[in-house]
Amino acid sequence: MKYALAVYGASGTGQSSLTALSFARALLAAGHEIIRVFFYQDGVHNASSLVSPPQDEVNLPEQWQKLITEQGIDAVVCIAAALRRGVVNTEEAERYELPASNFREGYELSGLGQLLEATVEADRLVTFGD
Amino acid sequence: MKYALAVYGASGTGQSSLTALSFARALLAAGHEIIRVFFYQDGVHNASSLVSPPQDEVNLPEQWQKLITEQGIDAVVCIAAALRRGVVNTEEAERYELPASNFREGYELSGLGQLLEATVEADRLVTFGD
Amino acid sequence: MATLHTVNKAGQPLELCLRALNPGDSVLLLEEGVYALYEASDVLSDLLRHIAVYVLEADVLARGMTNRDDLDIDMVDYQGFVELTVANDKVVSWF
Amino acid sequence: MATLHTVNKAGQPLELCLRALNPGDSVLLLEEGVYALYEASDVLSDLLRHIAVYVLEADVLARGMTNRDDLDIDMVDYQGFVELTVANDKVVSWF
Amino acid sequence: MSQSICIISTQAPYRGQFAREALDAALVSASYEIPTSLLLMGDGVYQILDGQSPGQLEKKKLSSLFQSLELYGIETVYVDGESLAERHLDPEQLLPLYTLLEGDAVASFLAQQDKVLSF
Amino acid sequence: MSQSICIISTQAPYRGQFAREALDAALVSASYEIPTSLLLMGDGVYQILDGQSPGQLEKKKLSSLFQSLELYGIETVYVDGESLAERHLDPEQLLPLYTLLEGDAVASFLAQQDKVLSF
Repeated sequence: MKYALAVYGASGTGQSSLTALSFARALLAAGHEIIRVFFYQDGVHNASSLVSPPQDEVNLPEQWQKLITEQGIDAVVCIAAALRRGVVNTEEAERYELPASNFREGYELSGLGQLLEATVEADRLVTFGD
Repeated sequence: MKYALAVYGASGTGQSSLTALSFARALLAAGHEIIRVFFYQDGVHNASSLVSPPQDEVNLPEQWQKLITEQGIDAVVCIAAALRRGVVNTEEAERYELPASNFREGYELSGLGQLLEATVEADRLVTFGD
Repeated sequence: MATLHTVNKAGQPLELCLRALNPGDSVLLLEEGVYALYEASDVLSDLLRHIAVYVLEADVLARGMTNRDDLDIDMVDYQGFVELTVANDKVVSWF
Repeated sequence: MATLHTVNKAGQPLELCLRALNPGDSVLLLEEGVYALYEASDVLSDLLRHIAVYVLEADVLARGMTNRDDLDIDMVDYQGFVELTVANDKVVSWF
Repeated sequence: MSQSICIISTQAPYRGQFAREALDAALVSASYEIPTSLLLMGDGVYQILDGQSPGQLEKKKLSSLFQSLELYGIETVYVDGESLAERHLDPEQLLPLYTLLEGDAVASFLAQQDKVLSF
Repeated sequence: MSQSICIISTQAPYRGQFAREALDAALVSASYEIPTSLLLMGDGVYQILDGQSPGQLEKKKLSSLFQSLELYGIETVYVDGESLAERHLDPEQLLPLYTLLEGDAVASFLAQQDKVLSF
C-alpha cells in the first residue's frame, strides 16, 4: 500500500517524531511504499543539521536522514513552518539574508500543497502529532 | 527588586516566550533589575539567528536580542538543551564538527548551574513554561 | 469505511476520540495514551463491548505499565500498528 | 510567605494549583488559563472566598473573552503582573 | 479522483501556530479543489469565539482567516456541539459561519470522509 | 545564604525531555549544595513507576537518575498523594524512594520553600 506520513513533533517536545520513525521502518519492512514524509509544525526541526544530542540519546534528524536517503523516500519540509522556526537551506538563507543554513541533504523545502497532494494520492495518511 | 527569569518555550509551540518578553519589558519599565534570563528546554530556540517569520508576525528571537543587548541583560542558554535541539555557537559547532552555527550575539551558552545560581541570588524567580 | 483511531494522551485526545467512533472502528493507545489503562479503565471496559482496543507495546514497556489481564486489549508492536492501518480504511490521529 | 501562582491552562495546571494554595496566596490566570473564566467558573467562585484571583488582560482580549461581572476577578496588565510578583514573596508557575 | 479531506483542529487559538497552521492547510487543500471540510473539536472551538483582539500578542486575527475560507469554497465550519456545551459557549458568542454537529453526527460525519488530517 | 529550592515536576516521563531536564536541574541544584527538594505532581508521578524499560524508545531509564539523587544529598522525592490516587497507583508499583504528601501537606510544604522552579 502507498502511505503518506505527516510528522509534527520535534525530538525535544513530545514523542511523535520517534513513533513516526519506528512506524516508517515497520512499513518498509512489511513491503509497503512511503510516497512522502511531510514535516510540519515543530516537525521541521527533524531536518536540522545542527542537532547534537548526548551520546546515550538517539539523534532523530540523523536517523530520519539515514532512512530517507537509503530508501530514497520523498521527504518534504514545510517551508513556511521551517522559516518560522529557523530551519533553512542555503537558497532560503540567501533570500532572507540569514547568516547561515542548517538543512540536511535529502529533504526538500516546499509548500503545504505537497502534503495535500500526497494525502490524496496515498492509500493511507497517518498523522503523528504531539 | 532583582529578578531571574526562566524561559522554556519557543515561539512555535506555546505562548510562554512572548509572555516572558512582555513581562521582562514591564519589569524594566517599573525600575526592577533582571539579573539573568535563562533559556531552557524549547526556549533555547529564542537564541536562533535563523528564525524568519512572515512579516505580519513578531520575530521573538530578534525582539529578545534587542532587549538583551540594549539593556545589557545577562542572557544564558542552557548548553545541553541547545545541543539537543540544534542551537549552537561557533565554538560548539567546531567541537561537535557541525556544518554551521546559528547563535545570536548577546547570549551565552552555559550550564544549568547558571539557572540555579540566579535563582538563589534573585529576590524573585519567575518561570515561563508551555 | 472502518477507521483506526490513534490516541496519544488520556485527556482531551481520548475524550474526543470516544465521540468520533463508529461500530467496527478500532482504537490504538500509544505514547502517553497507554496511561488510559490505569486512568480510564472504566471507560475502556465500556468501550470494549463495541470496539477493538489495542496498546502499543514499546510505550507500555517504556512506562513500566502492564496490560490489564481483566480487559480484552491486545498489545501490538509497530508491525501490528502497520497491520491495523491496512485493515482499516483510514486513520484518524487524536493528540 | 504569600505566593503568587500563575496558571496557563485550565486542565492539569489549574487542578494542581488548587491543591497548593495557602490562605493569603493569589492566583493569576494567563495564556489559555483565562478560559477558566468559562470552563471552571464554579471552581473560581468557590476559590474567591479565600483567594484573590486575577486575569491577564492581553490574554483575555486576544481570545475574545470577557471578564465575569458576577465574579470578583481583577483584570491586570503586564505592569499589574509585575506588581503581583512584588507583593508576594515568591512565584509558582503551573503549566 | 475527488477524495474528500477533513481537517480536525483541536487546539485553542494563539497556542503557538497550531490553529493557524491547520487553517493554512484547509485553505491550501481547498485551493487544490479537493473537497475540504474543517471540523473544530475540543479547545479548537475557541478559534471561532467572536471579538478576538490579539494585537497585544502581535498575532494575526484568526477571524479574518476564517472569513477567507468561503472565498476558497469552504462554505461552513463544522463544530462539535458537545465541545461547545462543555465550555458553556453560546452560539451568539461565535462567528456566524459554522454548522453544529450534535451527538452521533460527529461520528457519522467522520465516517463519510476519505482522509482525515488532524491538528 | 542557604535558600531552599523546590523543583516541581508535573509531566509524564519520555514526553520529550521534560522529566529528564527537571531531574538534571535537581541534580545540579543539589551539587551546588543548595537545599533542594523534588516534588512530583500530576502526570509527574508516573516518573517513579517501577519497571520502566524505555529501550525501544532509545531513551535513558529515568529510574537510574532517580537513584543517583541520593548521592547528591536528595534523600527523598516528595509525591502528591492525590495525584497517585487519581491514577489508581499503588505504593508497591513505585520506586521505593518517595515521601507521600497527603491533603494539605502539599500546600504547607510549598509555603516553606524560598524558591520554586516548575517543570
